[in-house]
Amino acid sequence: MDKILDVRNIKLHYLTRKGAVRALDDVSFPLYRGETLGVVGESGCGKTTLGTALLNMPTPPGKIVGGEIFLEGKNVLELNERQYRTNIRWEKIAMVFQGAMNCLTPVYTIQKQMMETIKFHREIEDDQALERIIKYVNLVGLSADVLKRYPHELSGGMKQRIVIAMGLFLEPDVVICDEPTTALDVVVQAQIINLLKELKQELKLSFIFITHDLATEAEVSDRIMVMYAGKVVEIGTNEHIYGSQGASHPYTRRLLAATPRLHQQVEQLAFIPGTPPDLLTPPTGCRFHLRCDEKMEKCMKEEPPLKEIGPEHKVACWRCY
Amino acid sequence: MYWKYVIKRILYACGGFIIIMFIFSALFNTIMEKTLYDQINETVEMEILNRSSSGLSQEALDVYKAKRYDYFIKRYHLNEPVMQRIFWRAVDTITFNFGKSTLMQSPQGDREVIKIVGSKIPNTLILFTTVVVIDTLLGIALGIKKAQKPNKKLDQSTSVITMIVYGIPGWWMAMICIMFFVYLIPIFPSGGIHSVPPPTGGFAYFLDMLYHLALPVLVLVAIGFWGRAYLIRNLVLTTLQEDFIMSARARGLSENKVLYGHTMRTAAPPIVTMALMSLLASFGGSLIFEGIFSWPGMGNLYWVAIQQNDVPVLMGLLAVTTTLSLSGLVILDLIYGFLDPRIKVGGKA
Amino acid sequence: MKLNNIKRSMLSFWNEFRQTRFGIFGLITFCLFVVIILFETAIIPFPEASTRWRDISYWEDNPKGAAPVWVNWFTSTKHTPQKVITDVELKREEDSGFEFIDVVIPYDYQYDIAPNDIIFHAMTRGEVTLMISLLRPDGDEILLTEKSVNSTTLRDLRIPISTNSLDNVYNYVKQHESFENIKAKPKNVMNSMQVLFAKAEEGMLQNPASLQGEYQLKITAVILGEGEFLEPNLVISGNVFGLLGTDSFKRDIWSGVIAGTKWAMLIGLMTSSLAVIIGVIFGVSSAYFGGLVDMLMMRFYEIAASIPMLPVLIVLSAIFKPSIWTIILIMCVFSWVGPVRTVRSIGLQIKAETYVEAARALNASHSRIIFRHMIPQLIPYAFASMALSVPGAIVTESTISLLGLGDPTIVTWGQILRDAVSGGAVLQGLWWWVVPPGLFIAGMGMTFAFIGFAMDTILNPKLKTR
Amino acid sequence: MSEYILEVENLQKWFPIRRNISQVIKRERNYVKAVDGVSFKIKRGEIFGLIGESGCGKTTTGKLIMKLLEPTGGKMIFDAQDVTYLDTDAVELYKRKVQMVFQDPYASMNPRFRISDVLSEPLLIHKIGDSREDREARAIKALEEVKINPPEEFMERYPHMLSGGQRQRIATARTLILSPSFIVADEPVSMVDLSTRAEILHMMKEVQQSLGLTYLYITHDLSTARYFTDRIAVMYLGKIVEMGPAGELIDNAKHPYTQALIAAVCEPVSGNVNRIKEVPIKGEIPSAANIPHGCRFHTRCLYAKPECWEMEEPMLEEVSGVGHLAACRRWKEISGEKGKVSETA
Repeated sequence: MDKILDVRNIKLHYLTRKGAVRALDDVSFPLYRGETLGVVGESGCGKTTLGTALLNMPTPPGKIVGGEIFLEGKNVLELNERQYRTNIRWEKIAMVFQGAMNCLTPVYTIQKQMMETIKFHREIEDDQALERIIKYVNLVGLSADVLKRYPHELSGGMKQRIVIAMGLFLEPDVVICDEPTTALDVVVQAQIINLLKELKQELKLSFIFITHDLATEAEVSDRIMVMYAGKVVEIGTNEHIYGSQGASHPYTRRLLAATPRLHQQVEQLAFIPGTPPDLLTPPTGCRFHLRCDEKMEKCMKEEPPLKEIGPEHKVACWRCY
Repeated sequence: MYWKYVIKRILYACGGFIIIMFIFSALFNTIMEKTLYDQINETVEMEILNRSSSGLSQEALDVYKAKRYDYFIKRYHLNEPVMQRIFWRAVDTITFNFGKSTLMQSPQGDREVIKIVGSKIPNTLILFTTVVVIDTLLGIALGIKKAQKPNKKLDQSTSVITMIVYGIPGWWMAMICIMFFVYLIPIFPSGGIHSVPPPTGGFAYFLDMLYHLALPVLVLVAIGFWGRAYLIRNLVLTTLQEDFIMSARARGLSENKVLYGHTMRTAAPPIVTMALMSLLASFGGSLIFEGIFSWPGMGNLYWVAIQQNDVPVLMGLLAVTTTLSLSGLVILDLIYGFLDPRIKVGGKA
Repeated sequence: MKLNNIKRSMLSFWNEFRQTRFGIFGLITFCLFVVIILFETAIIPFPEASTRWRDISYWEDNPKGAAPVWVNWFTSTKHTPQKVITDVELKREEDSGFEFIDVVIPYDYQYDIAPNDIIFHAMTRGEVTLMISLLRPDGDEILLTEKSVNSTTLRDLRIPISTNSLDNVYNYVKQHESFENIKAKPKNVMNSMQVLFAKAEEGMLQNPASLQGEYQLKITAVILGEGEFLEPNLVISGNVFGLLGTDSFKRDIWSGVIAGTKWAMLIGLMTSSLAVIIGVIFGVSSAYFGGLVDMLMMRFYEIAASIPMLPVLIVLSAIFKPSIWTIILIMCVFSWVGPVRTVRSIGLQIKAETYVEAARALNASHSRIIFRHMIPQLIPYAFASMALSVPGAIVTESTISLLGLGDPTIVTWGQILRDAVSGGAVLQGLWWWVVPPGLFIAGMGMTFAFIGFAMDTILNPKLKTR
Repeated sequence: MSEYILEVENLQKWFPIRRNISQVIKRERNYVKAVDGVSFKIKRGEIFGLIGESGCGKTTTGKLIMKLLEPTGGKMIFDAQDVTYLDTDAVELYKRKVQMVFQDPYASMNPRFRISDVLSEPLLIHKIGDSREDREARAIKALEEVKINPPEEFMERYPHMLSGGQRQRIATARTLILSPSFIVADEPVSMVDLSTRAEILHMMKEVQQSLGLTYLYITHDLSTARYFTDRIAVMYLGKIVEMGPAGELIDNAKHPYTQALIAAVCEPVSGNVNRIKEVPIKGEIPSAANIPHGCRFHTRCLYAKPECWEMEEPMLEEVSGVGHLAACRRWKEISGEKGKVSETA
């Protein structure tokens, strides 16, 4: 398959007064054209940080300290800030941020913000730009009259749709969705998920879908990447993770066991005791070993590499090799 | 609806104005009445003096005097109980009927308080509008610089200056500067708005005014804009940390567009508020400053009126200052609603 | 329990405060001011400056409008500084019912510009005749003045030499000066001090050249019959004076400025703390009770906030001539509005917090919620806004004083400046009269600004950058 | 003792909307009908779930029961005693028996309080325990009940020093310290990470069983409700539209709104990816200030017929024998139609 994005050993550290917080530590994964890659993990595992790293826009005091991001075979981290801004951001990689409510500048109408973005990247006439905006606004299921409104005049679901339309209208190669449905009600959430699926089929886009909810991920993602404490612990297809065989990494399995099911009566949900480690001083060996009940002697000393255990299925666990 | 909000806001302000005027008239009732009696006596004596030369008998004069006296007492409701007197005084003030000054005159020689006060408003406006505009522009320039690199050298050092000048009274700085730049190194005029006599010809007249404007403006800006910059820095910094700024950056917009288009536009309403508030405050708050520079504005008038103990002028000034500050607040709210669409449509008070 | 809670929140606040450098600097200067206030009488040469500021007799021996002593360091021609000589020896002789007292006061003169005046003081009773003469380093002895006093009680005798010795000095000048010069400068415009301390030569009247050396003032007092002559002393009234010079009313500015410190501190702290306490209580109640109460309170607040404070204050002072306490009270009445809006919005935020709802679910009373959950959160803010409104209060009082409406029974920095303005200090360039009081106002403002801004940075977590 | 610990009858909470001048003149009064006639009975010792989207009135119902709000109308009977309107003393007694666990455990504790302060606050308010030692002993006992080990170590800590799971345990301990019989749990796990969510629910269930408590569990999450509760009531725009035993209601939903909610839930199973899910609902939720006439769901219902908006609002009626009620006129026909839809699909 055609790799649109290839992330290799990316490292992003937050340089605080107390030391470097290793929010992303050697994260590598490919993204294929036309697929949706799901990124899951507990809060603080580095999911959102990954999104900002791909945009080369870490929130201060974060800094990308190593690794490469190949976009269509070219390492984009070598570009300077100006080139990245004009050629990559939104042009090639767009992001739908967490909490769409706060992602629109409150003092501008929707149209002005969208126009501004288009005009910055493309040299087109106003009416053409407007045509395109209307096309995408219709595509996300809104009518063109929302364009004249201010963000605060729209409901949460509408704002989320606007933000998605904004992420799409430059037809980027990769769209990163960071928890696009978390703050929404179940019904709206389902509608947005359906919308994303439809758009993916229609526009042949590649998505990176970041969420903490394994159930949502099962609905949208072709492949799933499970992160724990700044590291990738498992990456596999939807079938690998949710299929009858069950996932391979103990962390993934236990997360799944902790997820309640609607259509089956579960007597006892499992849970993972303890908390994720402090990334200022991560534990030696496997970062999960403190909460793992299958750990071995080796897990505490040596860090397991992310190893292929089947086609398109990689795991970082000494038990699985 | 926006216009409903406008009307509501204006009505509230009018209500507030009436209440404040009643408070004033109750507070200053005694002194006002004393002045009124003096003025009535003076007027009646003047009239008698004029008539006595026309050869009227003493009795007729006395009768006339008593009649006129009675007339004025009634005219100013001085024969009524105290609550009603307060009421009528307030009504007079609310209708801008301040009466005549005891001593002072407007440049045209009027003794109508409203004219005396009115003649000073433009001068105050000229001085302080200039100051506020320069202040705000410089403040924005420095504030953005500070916010871009928070807690770095420039930010910290200018913040320290902000704190150092925080408690310096403007009029004291003015005295020092006058001592230095007018008497020691005479490069600026000592005060006033024009040379005496003022130069003729539009342009020369204007230049002369600019020359007189220079030092007061310089002094006020030199101690004022640091604080402005500090506040703008905080506003900009807070806005820069908002999600929509990150989102705008992610959309690939240029740094200038993010900074001026999104950040400054969002932070504009409070900045404009701040600027207008300080303009409003200068009507009543820069009393001494104008006096030191003999700038013929409202503040200077306060000073002179106090020196000459001209109570009607003081009362009129107070009423006009209050009116200006109230209407300023209304305008401020309306502008705010205009600048910030969240307020405009919501129409929240 | 309640106190403990407040103490704990203060402690954590202090720990953060310690880390701001300018906050600490502010605290240090604050302590400096406190020390000044505590040791006021020890550091000023005129301990009664505070109470006798407007008493002319208290200051009469000082020179008028003299510059500070240290200007001598920067000029080549040295001015004579103020000097008081009290330690003098008396030689008493009795002769046929008269008591003769001889006093010789030596004075070492090493300056270029002659003193303003020499004032002789003594306590006398009965009929006393005095003869004062000056022995110059060149050996000339000039009889300055003869004076007789008669009083039944012991009282202070004050003889300013410059005015009392005109005739004698003019005569002395005539021996040396050319005729033209004497004609050009009649007696009444002569400065006798300049002549007395000048070289005896032609031109001593027009361009006196200073004669440096040991001078001796000789006083012979004759007491006729029953009488006393005690504590003779000499004040050399210089033309530079003290740390900060004197004003045109001969008052020592250093004493005035230091005596004004306690008033500034009192005005600032009292006004701001009273105003903030009222404002915080008002804001919290408005936020907590909400609804109709909130609406009415906010209407009231809006009216109060739209009254232009300074003009009203000034008109009130002009009409009622209040004392300092009344001024403080009126300032409170107008400045409590400052913190209300912020306190209310913080209060609304806290009220909306889940833990307040949790407390209500536990049936906590209004007072418990206000005092245990809301007020402790507001204390740091209250302190910050208190600190930041101190300079404003001081400047406001100065403004009132500057218009001549201050409390005449005390001395404040504003009143010193007021005298400077009306005394034409700006015009005459008497900078030592204008600069120090303003500097003190600015300094105290700066102190509280440092403290307040430090608190403010701690309270604004959004502005913190790692 | 009756079988039911809490009976709620036609409970209402209307919030007045601020009127403008013309409305005042016309004597119009508008309300946001947050809770508009809710009736249910909770059995002693059961866990009753209240489910709905945000703004449906479920949290307001919880606050009404908690007496944080005064009801506009209706009746509440707790322990065979009318508690709709109570005086101050009675409220104090009532609030000992009824407690609440909040959504965000971190926000529900004053950040300046140590754990010992948090736990002794209810005791101080209700004047229980005569000395500091006595109160601390009670606090430690409550901590043991929620499995905080060792309890002494936690007493001096501040909330920010704890993990999310520990915080929610302590929040629960605070409610237990007054030995209540009824607990309102308002979304107790929605802010907790997935990995500890099950832990909290497990702990709460254990406490419930060992102390014989009754829970009102308010949530928007059907999956945890099914796992955690015995019975579920679904709310829509201030009214209960369907109610029944948890399993029965979810597996055999009758009301079209419940069906839509269930269809919207994601399941962590493979094979759903790229399949567009049918969510049988349309439009956006109407404002609670302007509730549609007739069946309040008809504006969004795919099966609505004129009878739904022309006739009076449907009442809850029995739809199966196990205490399963639904408020829909056409539930029988809809079950038929839905069958057809799924056959064609």
